Amino acid sequence: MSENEGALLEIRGLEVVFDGFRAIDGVDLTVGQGELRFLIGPNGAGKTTLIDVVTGLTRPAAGTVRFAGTELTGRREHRIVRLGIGRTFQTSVVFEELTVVENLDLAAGFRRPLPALLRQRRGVSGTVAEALDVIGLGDLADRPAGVLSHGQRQWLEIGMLIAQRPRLLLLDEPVAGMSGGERERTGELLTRIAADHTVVVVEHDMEFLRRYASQVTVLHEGKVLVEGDVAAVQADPRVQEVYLGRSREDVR
Amino acid sequence: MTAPGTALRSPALRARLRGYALFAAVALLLLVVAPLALPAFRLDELAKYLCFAIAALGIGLAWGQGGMLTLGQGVFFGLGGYAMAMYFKLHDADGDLPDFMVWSGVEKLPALWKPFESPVVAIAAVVAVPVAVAAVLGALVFRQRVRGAYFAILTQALAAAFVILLVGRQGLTGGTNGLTNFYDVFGRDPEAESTQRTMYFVTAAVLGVLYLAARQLVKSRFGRLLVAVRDGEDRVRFLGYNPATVKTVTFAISAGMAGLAGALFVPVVGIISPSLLGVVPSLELVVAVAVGGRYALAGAVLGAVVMNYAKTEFSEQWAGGWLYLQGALFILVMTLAPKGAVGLYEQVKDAVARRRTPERPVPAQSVQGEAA
Amino acid sequence: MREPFLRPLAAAVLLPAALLTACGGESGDGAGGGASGGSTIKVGVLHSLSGTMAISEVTVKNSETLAIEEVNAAGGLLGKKVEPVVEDGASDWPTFAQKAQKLIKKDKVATVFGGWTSASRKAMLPVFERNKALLWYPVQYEGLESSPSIFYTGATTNQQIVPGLDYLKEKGKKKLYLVGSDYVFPRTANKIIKAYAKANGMQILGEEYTPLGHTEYSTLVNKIGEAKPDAVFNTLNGDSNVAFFKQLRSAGFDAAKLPVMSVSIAEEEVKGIGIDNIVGQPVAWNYYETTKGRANDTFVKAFKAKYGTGKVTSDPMEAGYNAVHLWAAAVKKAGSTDPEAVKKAAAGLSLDLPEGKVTIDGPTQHVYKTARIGVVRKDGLIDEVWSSKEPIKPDPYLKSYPWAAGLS
Amino acid sequence: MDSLLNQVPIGLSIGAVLLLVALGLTFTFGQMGVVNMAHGEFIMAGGYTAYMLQDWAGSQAVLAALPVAFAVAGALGWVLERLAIRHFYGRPLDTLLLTWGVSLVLQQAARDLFGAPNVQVVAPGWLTGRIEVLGGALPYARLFIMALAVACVAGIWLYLSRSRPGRRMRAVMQNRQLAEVSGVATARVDQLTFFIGSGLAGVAGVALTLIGPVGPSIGTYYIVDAFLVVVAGGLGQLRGAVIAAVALGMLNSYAEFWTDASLAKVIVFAVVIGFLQVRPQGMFVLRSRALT
Repeated sequence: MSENEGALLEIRGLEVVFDGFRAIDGVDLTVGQGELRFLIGPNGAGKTTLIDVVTGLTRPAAGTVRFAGTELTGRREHRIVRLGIGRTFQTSVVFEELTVVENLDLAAGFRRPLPALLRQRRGVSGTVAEALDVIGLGDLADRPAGVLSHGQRQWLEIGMLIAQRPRLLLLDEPVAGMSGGERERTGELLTRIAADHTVVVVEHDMEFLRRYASQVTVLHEGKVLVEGDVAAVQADPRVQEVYLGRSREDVR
Repeated sequence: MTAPGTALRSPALRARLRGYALFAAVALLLLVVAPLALPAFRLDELAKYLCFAIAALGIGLAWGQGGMLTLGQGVFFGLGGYAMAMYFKLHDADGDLPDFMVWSGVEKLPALWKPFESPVVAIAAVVAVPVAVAAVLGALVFRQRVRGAYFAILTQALAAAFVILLVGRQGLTGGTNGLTNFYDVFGRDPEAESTQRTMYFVTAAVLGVLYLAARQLVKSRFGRLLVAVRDGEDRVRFLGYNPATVKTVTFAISAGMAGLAGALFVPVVGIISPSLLGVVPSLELVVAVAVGGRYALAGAVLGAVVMNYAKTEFSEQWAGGWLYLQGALFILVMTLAPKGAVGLYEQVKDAVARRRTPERPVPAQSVQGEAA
Repeated sequence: MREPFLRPLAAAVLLPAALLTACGGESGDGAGGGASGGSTIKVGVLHSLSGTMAISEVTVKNSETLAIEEVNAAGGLLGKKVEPVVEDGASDWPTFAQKAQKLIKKDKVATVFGGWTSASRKAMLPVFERNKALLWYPVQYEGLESSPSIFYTGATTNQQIVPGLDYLKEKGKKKLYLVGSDYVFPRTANKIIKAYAKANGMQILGEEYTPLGHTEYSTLVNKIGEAKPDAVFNTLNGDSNVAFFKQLRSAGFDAAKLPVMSVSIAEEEVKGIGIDNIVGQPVAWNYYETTKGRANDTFVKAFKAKYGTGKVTSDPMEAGYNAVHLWAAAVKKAGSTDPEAVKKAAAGLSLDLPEGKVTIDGPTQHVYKTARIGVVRKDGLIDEVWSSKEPIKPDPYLKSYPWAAGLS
Repeated sequence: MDSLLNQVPIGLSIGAVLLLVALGLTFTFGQMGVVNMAHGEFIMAGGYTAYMLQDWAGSQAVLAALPVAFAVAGALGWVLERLAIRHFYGRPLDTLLLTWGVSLVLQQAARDLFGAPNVQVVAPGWLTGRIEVLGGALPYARLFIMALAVACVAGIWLYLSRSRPGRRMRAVMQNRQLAEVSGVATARVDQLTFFIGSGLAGVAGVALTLIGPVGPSIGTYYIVDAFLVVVAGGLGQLRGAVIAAVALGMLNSYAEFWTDASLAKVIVFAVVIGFLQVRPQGMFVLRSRALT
């Protein structure tokens, strides 16, 4: 299977090309079972693209992506989800017409056979109740998701992810656009989830990173720049250069 | 907090009871009052509108709930209608060739017609053929993520092509004339008043049953999933569902409804012809659904009945005016009340409710949640 | 979107039901005139006033209304005025069937004048037959029909298509190309033409159908150019004629080079096609605005006085006008509007009408008609260039033509 | 065998007609996501413009009508955009139904204004001839339409690539939000796009007077085909539209040659469905990373 025994996700030699532009250029990445991994890097480093490849949204030009020994490339999105990978999006997408509970119930239900779907939902299943509890939206359970605030939507999305009961969670910038208090709560949520899940978090926010990350991978221009624990990565001069250099460009 | 909604039962229960009462009232009206009050040929007209309402119900499912704007529903209506009419024609011909084949120069019964000698096959085909066609088409296009306007245009082209095919194969289909002049509808004379009354009851009953079934579907988990697919197909994929399957199933159900509507239409009106199935009739049905209110199944039914009734009445008074009226009504509805008559009704109701209880600016749906 | 399902549903059904009840009530009791009582005799006029067929059918409705006015001006029928009940078939065949039913059952009309397309007639036929009512159908058609409930005042095939072929044969046109819209009339007509050609040593070089409303004829023109026929027999319908003649002419085929015999183009249609594109081309009908005779002068004058001098009269309009007068004469003769009595009185009935002397053939309920070949003039009217010596006996099943054996 | 080659210019000329009727749609549909069912009625407006101009320009009406029809149909489109469509951006399905309502009203208006029967536009004398190509006759009228189609495509291409408003239009087409934040007044661009897209329909309408009827229902004959071209070509793609139109024109001409006109239409439809199986977004597609 692989040289790394505890690995849940193994990416080898990954390349993604958009109209001649190499968004990902030979990335190797291994995420072990139970790990909480942060993926950082300046804009355009290929972080989101990496997640897109893992979840089937983008087809790679070369390379392999293995999840618990199963090759993911070429599989369609919902198949990958069924293998046990869940993700969130930078801009949260929840179903505004459905209530919070219905959103969660939907997420929890993909293993149900079609005939079972034809029945009406009665009450709230254990999985949904648990997810509702974790994200703390119990008071809003029967409100349509459309009335939620930005932060609440992000939590609902995370809740939907939990309700899916995946083996690997991929969070794409979960705290982007959040207020300080919301960040705090999201961080706690993350810690709680990470306790019994394998999680990969794409994040921009260095403060958030410092507080909650342990293992960090830095991407730059489609390549892995550095990998290691937070302190080591932060101390790495290449990382500092990339971030400082890039931030100047960002202003342009 | 484990079971929201169960804590305070009575408002939900009351709402449900009110719903049942209304349904019963409508059923009473349709099944008792209308047949007593209306002469047979008026009842027959009403039956025709109810046929369209059945097809509209399917559009309400596919478009209102599932976001698939199908402009080719006439195709499925036609498949159902022709399947039924083929049986009647063969039954009338009684071993000979149907009349139109004789004057089209067909000498031997085409193989396609053979199975329709059996009423069982014909009735099964009424639903099965449209469902199968929709399933195949849906599987092909939804898998490739053809959707939105693309899907609408494709289904419209399908309707156009279907009509051309029907018209072009005169020996097989009766051409532009369609199939008409049935003498025997399950042992009865289709023009007799008693038959017309019976057909009316059958149509109304089918509409009622399908309405309840569709409503059940909408309220089920599948219905919630369908709404989710409508509002965020790509997101649904990341919840582990295949939206193509959900859409294909729904599209097939709506096609089956259209097929059934077409089959009922044949004995009710006594004819099925390509002019009923093309681009314009298909669009008109969608228009009716939009005017009634696409997001509510009852809106679809309401729209189909009222619009078809208005069309009949209006074109008698001022033929050209109907097009102006239909067009203008449509522009107004789309701009001012995209949720149709039902949506308008809701807005008014909400406004009234808000006025009455200004301290609670919450839509009615959330009452349960608040209580819990 | 969860709760509000049912209330609108109630409205959906209540509203029209209430309206229908109101409508039903107004006529539910006393038969409101009709055949037996009242001070007027109601007749139905059922044509497409909206939709694609409205262009053609409105003109027939106009001539029928004119004829009804003439009947009333001449003192009415059986001491009563004739009152037209005009309905819109909306170019939709099921609507024709339902409106026919409404006219018969609700309005209790004495008879109905209506229909244009074969499809609309076929849709109405069962309604009239089952209700023992009477329909007057005023347009040339494909024959092979003789319903006891219908009088056909337009030409059947042996009064239009066969004479058209006789004319072409007389002119030495031996190689024909058949072009038609894809529906019943052209297909049946072409079947007859092929049988005729076989018996008369003519050759059919091609037979093509295009969908109704088709406007792209370059490939077809190319095929015709390739086949090099002596003449084309054209059964295209409506807008397709415009495109066909334009494209034919711009490919260099005019009347001199390639005659196109048309059976669906009358005075009304010529202007839209463009006189340049069709001038000199032959058409086959039984009546033209230019047809000589006092009855026609009266008709044309009255028509223009009522509908404007810019309007033209045409064969189907005249046939509709005839239908009303023939029915009125039969009613007078029978002394009743009862369909059976009218049918009996109509057999053998003869009147001087715009196209000349018209006699009803009792057994087929068609009429004797003079066949006329015309040529389109520079001003858009049509000049008669050939006619049958006398009115031709209608033969919807072509029984008297040996070559047509096995067609029906 | 001659006739087989003969079908090549015929296919091209059918393609030219398809291209003209579809060209405007690639912009209104492509840039703005508006499924304009009234496009056919803008074509009709172009045809009637030529008819009206006959009183003034006589047999040269067709030439005179080209710019006038562009303006008339463009103005109609602009009014439609201002009054209704601008409230509908991002709801393509609703625009489809809305514009269908508009198309009904316009058709009936034409019936009331010009009468239900077709009217005749006389082609100028210099368009009545024909040349012999590959053993068959190619009417000047067809050549004119082909030239017009080429001119329209070239004009649009120049406009899009060389002029400032054209470049803005492309910017909006590729990324509306980005264009907006970079200071492009997208609302103005939308108006202009709709004006041009509708105007092109007017030009097509004038061209169609050379080969077919001018009547209230002319638009309905072309609208489905026009949409098929846009769908097959890919949204907002000039080259896609050109290739799709020519391909469908060729396909149509050969399918009709070997079978008949009815079957040819069905075949074209089947091929487009099949094609969308391979390229669901049409021939050319603008890549985007957004999760729509």
